[in-house]
Amino acid sequence: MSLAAFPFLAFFLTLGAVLAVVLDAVARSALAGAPAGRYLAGPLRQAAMRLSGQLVTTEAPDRANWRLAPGWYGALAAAGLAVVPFDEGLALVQLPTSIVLWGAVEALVVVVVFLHGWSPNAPFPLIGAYRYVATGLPVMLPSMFVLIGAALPARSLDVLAIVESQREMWNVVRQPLGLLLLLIVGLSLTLRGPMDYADSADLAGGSSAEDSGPARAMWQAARLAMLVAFSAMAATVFLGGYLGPLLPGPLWLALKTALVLVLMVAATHLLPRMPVSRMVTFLWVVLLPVSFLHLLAAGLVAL
Amino acid sequence: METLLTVLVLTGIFVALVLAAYRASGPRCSPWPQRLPFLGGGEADTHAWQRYHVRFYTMTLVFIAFEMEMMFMYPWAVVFVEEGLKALAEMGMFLAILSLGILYGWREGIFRWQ
Amino acid sequence: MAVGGTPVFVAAGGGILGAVEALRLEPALTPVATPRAAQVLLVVGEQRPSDRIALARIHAQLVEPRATVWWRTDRLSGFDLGTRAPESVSDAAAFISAQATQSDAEAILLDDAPPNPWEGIGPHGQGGKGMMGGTPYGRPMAMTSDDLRDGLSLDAYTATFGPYLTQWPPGLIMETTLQGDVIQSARIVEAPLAQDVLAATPHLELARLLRLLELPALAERLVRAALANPSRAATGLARAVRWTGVLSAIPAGLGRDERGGDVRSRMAGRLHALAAGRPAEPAAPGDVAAMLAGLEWHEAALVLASFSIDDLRRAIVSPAVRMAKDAA
Amino acid sequence: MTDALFTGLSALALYAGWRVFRVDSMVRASFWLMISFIAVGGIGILLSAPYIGVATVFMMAVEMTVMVIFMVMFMMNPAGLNPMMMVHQHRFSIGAGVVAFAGMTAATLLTDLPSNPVAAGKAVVHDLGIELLGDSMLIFETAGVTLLATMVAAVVLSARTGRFGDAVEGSVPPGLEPGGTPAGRVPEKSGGHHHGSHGDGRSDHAHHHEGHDHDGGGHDHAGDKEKHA
Repeated sequence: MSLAAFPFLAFFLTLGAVLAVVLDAVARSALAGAPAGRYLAGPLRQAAMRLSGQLVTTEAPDRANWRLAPGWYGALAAAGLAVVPFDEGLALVQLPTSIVLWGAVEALVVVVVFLHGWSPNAPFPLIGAYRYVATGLPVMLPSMFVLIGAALPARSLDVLAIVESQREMWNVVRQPLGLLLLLIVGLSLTLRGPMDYADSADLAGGSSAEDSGPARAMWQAARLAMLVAFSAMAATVFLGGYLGPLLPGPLWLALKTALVLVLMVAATHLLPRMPVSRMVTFLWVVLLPVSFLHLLAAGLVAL
Repeated sequence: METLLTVLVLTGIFVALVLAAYRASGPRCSPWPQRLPFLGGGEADTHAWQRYHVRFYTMTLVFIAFEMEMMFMYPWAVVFVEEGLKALAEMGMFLAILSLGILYGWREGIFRWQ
Repeated sequence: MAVGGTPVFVAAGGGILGAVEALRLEPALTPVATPRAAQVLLVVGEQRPSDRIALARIHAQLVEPRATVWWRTDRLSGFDLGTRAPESVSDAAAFISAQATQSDAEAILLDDAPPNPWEGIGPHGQGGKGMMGGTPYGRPMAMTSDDLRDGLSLDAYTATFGPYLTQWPPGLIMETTLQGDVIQSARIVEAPLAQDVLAATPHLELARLLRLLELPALAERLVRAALANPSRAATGLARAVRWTGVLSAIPAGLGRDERGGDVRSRMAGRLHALAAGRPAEPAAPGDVAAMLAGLEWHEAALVLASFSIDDLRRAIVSPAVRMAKDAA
Repeated sequence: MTDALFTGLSALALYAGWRVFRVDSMVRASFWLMISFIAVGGIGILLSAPYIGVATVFMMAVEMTVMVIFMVMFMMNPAGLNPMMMVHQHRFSIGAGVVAFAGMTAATLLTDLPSNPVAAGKAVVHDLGIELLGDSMLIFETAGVTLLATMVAAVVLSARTGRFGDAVEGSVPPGLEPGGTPAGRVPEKSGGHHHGSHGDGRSDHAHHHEGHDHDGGGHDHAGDKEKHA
């Protein structure tokens, strides 16, 4: 463990979340043809209002799980980001199997989102929670294939080794399909756009339909934290993480994370969301075979 | 050990943050009409908690089996380059066997809403 | 629609949907889909007197301090709360935004009592008895019934949805029985309310579909085009919508109408109309309630949004009219 | 420090395991069990088994999610709105618990446990991979076949849709000639006991009743039949 990584983690989470808010607002108003607005001040004002707002309860909720779900979600984002090295040897968690730890974070996200939707004892959140399980589980398979594929050339399950294996060539060049598949996983982890099955528009906000005041603000903040953690992870696994000439490592990682953020925000606003049954079929029948092929190609390239 | 401590501390920080946010919030009690779940103005006959009719249950069972198999692949990935074609062939065989299960499930139509 | 405006829940009535879309674009306001996220309840358009209770429920569900604003409509009798906003869109937006911070808290119009008495009743004081009996915490528990699709008899959840669900046509009330997320049966209690001319442009009809497909930014672009000039051919915009792959995101054969069209073909028809600058062809939904039975919730919402509000109104004979017909 | 963590995690595992039987909600019970497993996974990491430890967390998160789905589907009062007792057969379970505890404690205390500490920095995951591709290859491939059997059995037992249509009518194969008798063996009408609705764990009544009509078919037939037996 290197404690020096802690300030980096805090910086990434806060600044990354701010950047994500701004990018989201800019992309949205650009695509909508709206005049320029207060991209940062507006959302911040709204968050401040929410934080001082009322915490509404429902008739017989599972209060503890409902209230704690945003905390767990944020903690998972932080734990996921903790395995990302900000510079050579500068990762908060150094484990020979840190890529599996990231996988465990993905699995626990499904649990947390389910709990968040289950607990209010209300129909829209409940449907959102189950929908998320239906897509969140199978989308983990491509994720595992992709991360295992990235571990092949590194000969290790350690994220540090995976970065070092990209000194010659970034993984995105060796395994272009992998980044694409991982982005789909990321959209699901952060409940965004085409993979937003938990907090969908047709359910009036799905799992967060009953969230009010600070609970709503914290859930949205946790989603942003997860978005940052995922983007940093994708940048580390596929874009060479902190590697790069001239600039210091953390800055390179920040730039690459921002690039993945841009891709994620663009996908959010440009891709439609299928009905959930169609998506489940798509995940198993199209995405899973594609991940098979991806791993095969990655294996042949690595040999 | 450091891993565990780090994860525990991070979890503690986030849970504390959320609890602090609730503490600072406005009024906390909700009168009964406010507690009604949102249905666009309508009302429900019963609690929303129910024996929820999941439409993808078969898929989850197949998923668990597949997931179990994926766990073998992590150690495999570490030695893949070292062992070369042998590793590729072995894992290819393993995946081929399991793909049969997926194919069978697809043919039986389990990846749809039942 | 700005992200950082005052969060408003819009309870839309009749003859107003186009004007609501114009109001949504105001940067001072952020329309939200649930009263839990809103600071202001904005009641707009012609309201049915029978929806007073539904409106009172939404009002109660708002976060404190509640504020009600009426726009282009009169106060419902028995709902003597809130203030009237000025007629023009930009004045109204500024007025509504100001209400969020200025107004005194409004009282809830409904009785502060659980739906059924429960406190202190039963062995644990939770109002229930046995495993499934009684009314724990004020409400009975769901009971099993047969299922349309896979023969597993699990719990059925029956509730009335609407008339203020923002993802449905305004005014539509349906008593819906769900098992999981699949609609077992739907009974239409009230038909959607008739809307203004602007709401029937292909732009706004597509915008409603795009919001359900999680593309709100593109939907807003369509609304802006409609407000600028609804009859101008918007070929580029239609192409942009097509390129997102919306048509292939919708399952084939969903929501077949009497002429054999489905959601996908109706949406494609709207896109053609948009590109040609003419209104879309009307469709004949047939029996709407029967069409929704067996569909998953999102699919059902897509089916509803794929018809124009006029098509739906023609197909749904409102219960009052039906009763009058029977009497005659 | 390691000792403190070990003690803390063990206590958490035990406490969470106890909570599983004390809460009313199936969801809470399942996720308490998950927390118990996560604590065990943490102990795995402490014991220099970083792969097994983290993989335990990973797998248990997924498995408990699936368990929740099924528990909520099939248990009466899944959210525990009416409080209930999660434990049955009190005397027997207390007895079984005491015996199991005594047996395991005795086994732990009486065995001469080997002391074989893993050297720091030993590449355990690498060794595991070599083992899977070496001596244990047969075991590994057998696991593949076993998991295939699991998948097929799960599909057969729980899928409503079949390749010939819905299970209630479609699982009878079509005739060899148009309109002919169904291909394959015809179920014998015998008064034997029936399987099916017990086997696949469904608590639903319609299926149970059907079981009496279609009696006996389950034994001789390919899994398709079991679905509605």
